Amino acid sequence: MIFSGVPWAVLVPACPFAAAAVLAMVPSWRAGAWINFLACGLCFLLAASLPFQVGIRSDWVLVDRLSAHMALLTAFVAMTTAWFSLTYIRGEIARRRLDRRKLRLYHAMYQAFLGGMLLALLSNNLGVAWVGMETATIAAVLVVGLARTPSSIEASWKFFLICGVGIALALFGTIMLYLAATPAVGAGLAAMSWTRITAAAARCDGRVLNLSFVFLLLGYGTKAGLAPLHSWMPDAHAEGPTPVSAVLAGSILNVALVLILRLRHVLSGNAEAIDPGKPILALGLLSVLFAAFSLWHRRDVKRFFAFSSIEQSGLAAFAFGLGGPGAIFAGVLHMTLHTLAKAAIFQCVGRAAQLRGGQRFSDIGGLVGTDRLLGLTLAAGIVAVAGLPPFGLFASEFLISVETLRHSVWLALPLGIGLVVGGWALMMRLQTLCLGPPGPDVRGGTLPAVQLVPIWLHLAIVLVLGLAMPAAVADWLRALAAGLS
Amino acid sequence: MILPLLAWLVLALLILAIPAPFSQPYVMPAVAGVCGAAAVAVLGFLAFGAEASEIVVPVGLPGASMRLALDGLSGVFLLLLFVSAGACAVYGHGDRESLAFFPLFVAAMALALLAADGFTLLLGFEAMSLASWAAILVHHEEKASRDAALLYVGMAAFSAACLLPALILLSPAGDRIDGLGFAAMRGAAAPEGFRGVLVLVLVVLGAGSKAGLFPMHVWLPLAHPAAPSHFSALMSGAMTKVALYVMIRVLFDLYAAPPPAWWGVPVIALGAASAVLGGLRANLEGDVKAVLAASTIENVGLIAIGIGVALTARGGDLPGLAALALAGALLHAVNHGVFKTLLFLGVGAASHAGGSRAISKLGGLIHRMPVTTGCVLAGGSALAALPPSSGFASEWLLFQSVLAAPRIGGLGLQIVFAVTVALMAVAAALAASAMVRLIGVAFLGRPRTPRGAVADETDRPARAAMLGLAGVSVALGLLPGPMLRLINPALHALTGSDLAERAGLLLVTPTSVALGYCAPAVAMLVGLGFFAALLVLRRLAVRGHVRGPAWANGFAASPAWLPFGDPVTQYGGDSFAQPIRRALGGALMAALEEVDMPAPGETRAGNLAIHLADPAERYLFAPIGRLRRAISSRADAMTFLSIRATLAVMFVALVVLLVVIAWVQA
Amino acid sequence: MIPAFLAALAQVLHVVLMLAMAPLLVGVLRRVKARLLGRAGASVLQPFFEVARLLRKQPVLAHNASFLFRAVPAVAFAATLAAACLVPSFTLGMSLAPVSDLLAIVGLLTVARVSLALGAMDVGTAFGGIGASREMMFSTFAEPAMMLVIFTLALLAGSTNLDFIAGVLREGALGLRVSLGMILVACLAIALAENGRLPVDNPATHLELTMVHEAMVLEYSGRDLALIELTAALKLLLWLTLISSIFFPFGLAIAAAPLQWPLGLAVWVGKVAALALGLALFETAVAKMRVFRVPEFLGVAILLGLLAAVFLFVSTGFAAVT
Amino acid sequence: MLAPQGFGTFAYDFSHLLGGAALVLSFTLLYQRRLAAVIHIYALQACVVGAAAAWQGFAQNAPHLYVTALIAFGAKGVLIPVALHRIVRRLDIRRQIEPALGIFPTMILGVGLVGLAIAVVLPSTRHVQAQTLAREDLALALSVVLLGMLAMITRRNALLQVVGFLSLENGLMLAAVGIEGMPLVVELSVAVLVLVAFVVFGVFFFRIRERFDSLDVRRLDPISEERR
Repeated sequence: MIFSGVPWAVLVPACPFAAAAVLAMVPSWRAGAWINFLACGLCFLLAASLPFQVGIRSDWVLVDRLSAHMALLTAFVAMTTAWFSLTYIRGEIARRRLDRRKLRLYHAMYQAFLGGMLLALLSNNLGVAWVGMETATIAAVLVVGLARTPSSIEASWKFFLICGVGIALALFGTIMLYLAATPAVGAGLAAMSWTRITAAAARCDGRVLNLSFVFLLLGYGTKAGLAPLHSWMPDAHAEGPTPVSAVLAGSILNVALVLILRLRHVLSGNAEAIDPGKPILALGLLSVLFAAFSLWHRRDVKRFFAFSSIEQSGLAAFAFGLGGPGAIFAGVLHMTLHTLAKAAIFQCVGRAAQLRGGQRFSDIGGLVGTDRLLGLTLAAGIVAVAGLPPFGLFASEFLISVETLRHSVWLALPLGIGLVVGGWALMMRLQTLCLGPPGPDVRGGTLPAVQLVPIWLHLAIVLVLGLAMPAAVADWLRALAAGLS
Repeated sequence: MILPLLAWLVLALLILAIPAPFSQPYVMPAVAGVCGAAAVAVLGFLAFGAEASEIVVPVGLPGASMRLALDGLSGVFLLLLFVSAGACAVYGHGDRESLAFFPLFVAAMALALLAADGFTLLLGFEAMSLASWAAILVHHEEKASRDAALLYVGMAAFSAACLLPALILLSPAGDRIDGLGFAAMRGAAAPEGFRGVLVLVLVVLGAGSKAGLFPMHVWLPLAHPAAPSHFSALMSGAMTKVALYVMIRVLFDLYAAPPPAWWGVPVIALGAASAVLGGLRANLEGDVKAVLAASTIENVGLIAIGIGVALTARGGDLPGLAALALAGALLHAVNHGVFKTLLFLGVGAASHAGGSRAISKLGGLIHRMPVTTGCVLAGGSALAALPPSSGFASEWLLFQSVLAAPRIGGLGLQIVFAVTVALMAVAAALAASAMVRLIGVAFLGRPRTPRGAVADETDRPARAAMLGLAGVSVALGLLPGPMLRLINPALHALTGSDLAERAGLLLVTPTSVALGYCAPAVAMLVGLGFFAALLVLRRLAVRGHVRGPAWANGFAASPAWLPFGDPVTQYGGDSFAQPIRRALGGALMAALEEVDMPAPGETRAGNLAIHLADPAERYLFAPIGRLRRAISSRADAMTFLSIRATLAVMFVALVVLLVVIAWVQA
Repeated sequence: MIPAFLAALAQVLHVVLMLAMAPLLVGVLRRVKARLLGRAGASVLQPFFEVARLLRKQPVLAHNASFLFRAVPAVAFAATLAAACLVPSFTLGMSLAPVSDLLAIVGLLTVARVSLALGAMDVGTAFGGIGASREMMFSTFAEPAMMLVIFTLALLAGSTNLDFIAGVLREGALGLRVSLGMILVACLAIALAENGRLPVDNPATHLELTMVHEAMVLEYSGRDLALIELTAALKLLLWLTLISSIFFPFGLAIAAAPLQWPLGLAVWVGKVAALALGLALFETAVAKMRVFRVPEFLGVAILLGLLAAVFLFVSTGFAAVT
Repeated sequence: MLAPQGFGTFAYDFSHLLGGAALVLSFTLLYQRRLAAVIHIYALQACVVGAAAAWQGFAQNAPHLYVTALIAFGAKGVLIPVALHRIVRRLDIRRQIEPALGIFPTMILGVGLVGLAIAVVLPSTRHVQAQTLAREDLALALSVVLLGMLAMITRRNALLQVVGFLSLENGLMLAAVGIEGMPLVVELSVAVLVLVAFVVFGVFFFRIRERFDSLDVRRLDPISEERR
C-alpha cells in the first residue's frame, strides 16, 4: 500500500488536520463542538500509543521520549479543553460574543492549532517543524481575533506581527542550521533531521551553529514567551476565547521550548559552538524576574495568568539552560505539570468569568462566596502553580533549585527572588479571586459539579506526579532527560 | 518500631482530613486520640533511650523516596507537638469551619519533624504554612484576616526559599535525584568559608522568619490573632518550634563540623533583639491574642539566644556549656510550647465569651470564668518566669548558660554576653509586665461591656484541655529535671555532652557542683509561707470581711446606671502600657501620643491617639515594598509597549546576541 | 547528723530573726529619719503596734474583689519570705544554702511584685492601675541592672549561688575590685527602687500622682494590709541583708560552728543598722524624682553593672577566673 | 553545467550581484518616504529574489527552484504589491510616511547592520569550504533580514511595518535559495508565502489604517491607569 512503511505516529498530527478540514465544512456549531471534542479524543487515543512507538526516527517522523511525552500531554490538554469548550461556547453564544460563523472558524482553527503543534513536536525535519509552528501561530491568531472587538483585534495583530517576525527569524535559523549540518551529514534531507544533526553535532560547523542558535533561540523564544520577547502573550491570552488561552498557555510554549531544548542538545555536542546554556538560562531567568514583578499590578485575570505562564515557561527554560540530566528532568517535569495546572486554572477562570460576566479581578472577586466548589478548585490550581505543596510543581521547583545551587550560588539569588515574588503575587490574587466578600453587584450562580471533573482530573495528575510518581513514569522521564544531555 | 507507628499515625491524620470538610463531629476527637497515642509513643521512645532510626516511605520526590527518621531531637519536638495538638483538638471539638485544616496542620508539622531528607522537610514545612494560612483565612470576609494571611504566606515562601538553598549547600553534590538526604549531609564535608556562612545566614533567615525572629517577626502579631484560637495556639506553641527545630537540626546536626565560634553571635543578636522587641510589643498590643503572639516573639528570641550560645560554645569546643545552653533552649521551647498553647486557649475562650479580642473591651472575667482565669494565671506565671513555674526553670537554665558563656573567651564575645544578659533581663521583666497587663486588664477589674458581665465559662472539653495543659505546665515547672532527662539524648547526639549528672529529679545544676535550682524546694517554701501566713492570720487576726464599694482614695461609688462602675475610670490596655511606652516605646517602636484636648468649656470629648511603628516594618518591609512597586512599574513599562517598540526590543536582542557571537568568535 | 541539725537550726533561727527584725528595721528607719528632720518620731516598735492593730481589723473588700485579691497578700508574703529564707544573714551553710540561688531569689521577689500588681488591678480602680503599671516599668529597668550584678558576681565566684558567692567573697581571695564597687552602687540603686524608697518612690506619701507602691495596695485594709506591711518590711530587710552579706561578708559565721553564731549575729545586726542609717541619711538628703526620671536613674545602675563586667573581663583577661 | 564554486566564476558573480541588488533595494526602502514608491521597491526586490532563485536553480541544476522563482515573481512581485496598492486606496491610508527615526541615522544604522552581518557571517563560514557561494550570499541575506527589521521599527506607519516584514522575508528566501542542495525550499517558500499572505490579508481584514503605536496598556487595560 501507499502508506506501508509510514509509521502510525503520522496519524497523530494528521487527525487534527483532517478534523480541521471537516469542521471547516460543518455549519452546525453544536455538531462542530462535538466533532471537535471527539476528534481531540481520537487524537489523544492515537497519541497514547506514542510511548509504545518510541524509537521511530525516519527522515520525517521522530518519536522519541521527548516528543511522545509532549505530544501526549498536548493531546490530553487539548481533549479536556475541548470538553470544557463544549459548554463554554454555549455560554458565549448566550452572551452573543460568538456566532455560528465564527464558531465554525473557531473549531476548525482549534484543530489546526493542535495539528500544527503536534506536527512541530513529532516531525524529525526542521523545516516541517517550522511549518508546524507557523500553522499553529496563524491558527491561534485567527482565534484570538475572533471576538472582533478593537482590543481583540489589537491583541491578535500584535500577536501576529511579533510572532510572525519571530518565526521568520526561526526560519533563518533553520536555514543556518541546515548549512551548519551539511559538512557533517551531507546535503539533502538528512541535514534537516534532528536525529542526524544531533548524532553528528560534533562535526558540524560550530560557527554557523552559533548563528543559527541566535536566530532559533530568538525565534522560538518569542513563541515560548521568554522575556523580553513576551509582550504578545498577555494580550493574546486575555483577548482570546478561554479554551484557546488554556491550550495556548501551556502547549505552544512547550512546543517552542522543546525545539529550543533540542537545539541546545545539538549545540552542546559541538566543541566549537558557544555554550548554549547561558543564553537560554539568561532569557529564562529574565522571564522569571520580569513576570514575577509584572504579576503584581494586573487587573485582568487572564492577563495575570498569562504572566504566570511566562514565569513558569521561563523557569523551564532556565532549567534547560542549566543542562544536565537532573535539570532537564526537572524542567520537563515542570513544563508538564505547569501545562496541566495552568489549563485547569484557565478553565476555572473561564467558568468564573462566564458566571460573573467579566474577567477582571473586580468582577470575579470572592468566588468562594458564590460558588464554593469552583472557588476552591481555582484556589487549589493557583496553589499548585505557586509551587506550594502538596502539588507537583513544588517538587519540580525543588529539583530546579537543587540543580541551580549545584550549578552556581549566585544564580540562585535572582531565581529565589523571582520565585518568592511571583509566588507571593499568585497567593495575593488567590485571595482576591477566591476569598473575601463578593462585590456588591456581583451575579451569583453556581456551576454543576460535573463541569469541574476535567479540572479535578488535571489537578489530581499534578498531585500524583509530584508526590507519588509511579516508578514507570519516573524511569521514563529520567531516560528522557538522559537522552537529551 | 515507634517510627513506623508514628508514620501510620501521621497518615491517619491525613486521612482524617478527608471527611473533615463534611463537618463530621468525630474528626476532632479522633485527632485528639491520634495525638494522644502519638504523644505516649514519643514519650516512651524518649524515656527508653531514644534510639535513632530511619525508614523509607515509597512516596515523595519524583524518582526518589521519602525518608523519615526519629531521634532524640525530633522526639522532643514531636512530644511537644502532640501534647499541644491533642489539647487543641479537645479544645476545638466544636470547630466546623476550619476542620479540614487542623489534622492537615498537625500532620504537616509532624512530617517536618520526622523528615530525614530535605524534600520531606520542606514539604512538611510548607504544607504546615499552607494549612495555617488557610486557617487564618477562615474569616476571609475580614480584610484584616486577608492582609495578615497574605503577609504570612509571603513570609512562608521566603522562609522556604531560604531553607532550601541552605539544605542544598549542605548536601554533597551528586547526579542522582535523592531529595537531599540528611545522612548524606552528615557524612559530607561541611561547607566552609563563604558557603558555610551562607548556610548560617540562610538558615537564620529561613527558620527565623517562620519562628518569628527579628526582623522577620512582623507577621506574628497579625496572623496569630486572625486564626481560630486552637490554631493560633498551635501556631504559636508548636509551629514556631518546628522552625526552631529546623534551625537546631541544621546548625548542630547537618552542619557536620563545629562552626567558627562567632556563628553564634548573629543568632544571639537577633534573639536578643526579638526578645526585647517582642516583650515590648506584648506590652503595647491592643489585641489579647496579639499580645500573646508578641510574647511568642520574645520567647523565640530567648530560645534563639540559647541556640546561639550553644553554637558559640560548640565552636569554642566547650561541649558541656553547649549542652547546657541547648538544654535551656530545648526546655524553654517545650515549656513555652505548653504554656503558650494554654494561654492562647484561655485567652481565646475569654475573648469568645467576652465578645471581643480587644484587651480594653474585656475585663472582670475572673468572676464569670474562674477556671479559665485560673488556667491563664498558671500559664501567665510561666510566661512571666515566676518561680516555681516552668518558664522560670528554663529561663534559669538559659541565664546560667549565658552567665557561663564568657568562658569561651574573647573580649568582644564576653561583652556580647554581658549585654545579652541585660537584654534577657529586660525581656523577662517586660514579659512579666505584659502578663500583668493581659491578666490585669482582661481578666481582673470590672467588666467593660455588658457582654463581658454575662460571659459564660467555656464548655467542659475546653476546660479539660486547659486544665490538662495547666497540669503539664505545672509539672514541667516543678520537675524540670525529668524533662531534661528526656532531652538528654538529643543533647548527647548534638553536642557530645549532656546533663545526665546535672539534671536530678529535684535539683538542676549548671555545673557538676551540687548548687542549683530546686523547683520543689522553692515551691515548698512558697507554699509553706502561704499556708503559714493563712494559719497565722486565722489564729491571730480577726475573722471575716466586709464588702463595700471600692475605696479608690475616696472616689464616689459608681452610680446606679453604671452597675459595673464607669469602665472608663479603669486602667485599660493603653493606659497600663503608658509608662513602658514612654520609657522604651519612643526609641524602639516610634511611639507617638497624639493628644486632642478640647479647650476649657468645649463639650466634645478629648482623645488620645497612639501611633506605633515596628522598626522592622519601617526600615525593612516598607522600603522593600516600595522597591517591589518600583520594579513592578518598570516591568510594566517594559511589557506594555507598542508593536514597534516590542519589535525594537527583539531587534536589539538580536543585534546584541549577534555582536556577542561576533565578539566571541573574533 | 549534727551539722545537718545545726544547719536546720540556723535556718529556723534565721527565718525567725528576719521576721522579727523586719518591723523593727522599719521602726528604726522612721525614727532616725524623724530625728534627722528634727522631729521626735514614734517608738521603734511602732510598726509592731501597727501590725497588731491591723490584725484586729476586718478587711473591707470592694464589691467586685475576686478570690485573687484576697490571696495576693499571702502570696506576696510567702514569696518574700521564701526569698528571705535563702539569703544568708548571720551565717553561711544553712539548710537551704544549696538552693539559695540568686536568680531564684530575684524570681521570688518578682513573684511578690507581680502578685501585688495583679491584686492592684483586681478591683479595677485607676490607682491600682497606675501603681501596677509604674511598678512593672521600674522592674523593666531594675531587672537588667540586677542581672548584670549577678553576672559580675557569677563571673567572680563561678556560681550564682548566694551562699557560695558570699563564701568566696568572705575568703577575700578576690581582693578588692573596682567591679565590686561598681556593682555595689548599682545594687544600692536597685534596692532603693525595689523597696520603693526615695528618690524612686516615697513610702510615706499618699499624694495620688506620685505614689507607686502605696497606690498598688490602696484597696487593702485590715489584716490583709498588715500582711502587706510586713511583706514590705521583710523585703527591705532582705535587701539590706543581701547587700551586707555580698559586699561586706566579714563576720559571717559557719552554720556548723555554733560558737561563731553570736558574733555573726552581732555583726549582721551592726551591718544592717549601718545600712539603715545610711539609707535614712540618703533619704533625708534627696527629693523624690519624677516617675519618668526613674529609668534614667536605673539606667545608670545598668551601665555600672555593664562596666563592672567589662572591667572584670579586661582586668583579668577573664579565662582564669573560672 | 557551470561549476557553482569559487570566486571569479560567473555563477558566483551573478548571484552575488543579485544579492547586492536586493540589499541596495533594502536601503532604498529605508530611505523612501512615499508609500507607493515603497511598495514598488518591495515588488522590485521580490523580483530580484525571484531572479536569484531562478539563477540558483539554473546554476545548481535544481529545477524545483524555478517554482520558488515563480512564486517570488508571481505572488510577491505582482499580486502582493497590487493588493497593497488596493489596500492603500481602499483604506485611504495617508501616502506620506512618518519615520520614527530620522532618515540619516537610519541609514547609518543600516550600514552598521550590514557591517555586523558581514562580521558575523564571514568568519562563521570560513570553514565551509564546499559552500563558498553561500558565504557572501548569506551575509547579504542576513543584511536584508536585519534591514527589514530596521524598517519595521523605524517607521510609525503600520503598512510600512508590513512591507518591512515582507522585505525581511525576501531576505529569508534569498538565504534559502543561496544554499546549495537545500531541500524543501519550495515547500518552505510556499509556507512563507502563506504567512505573508496572512499578514497582508490581516491588514485588510483588521482594517489597520494608520498605526498601532498607541497599543499599550493604557488602551487595553483602562483600569490599570488608576493603579494603587
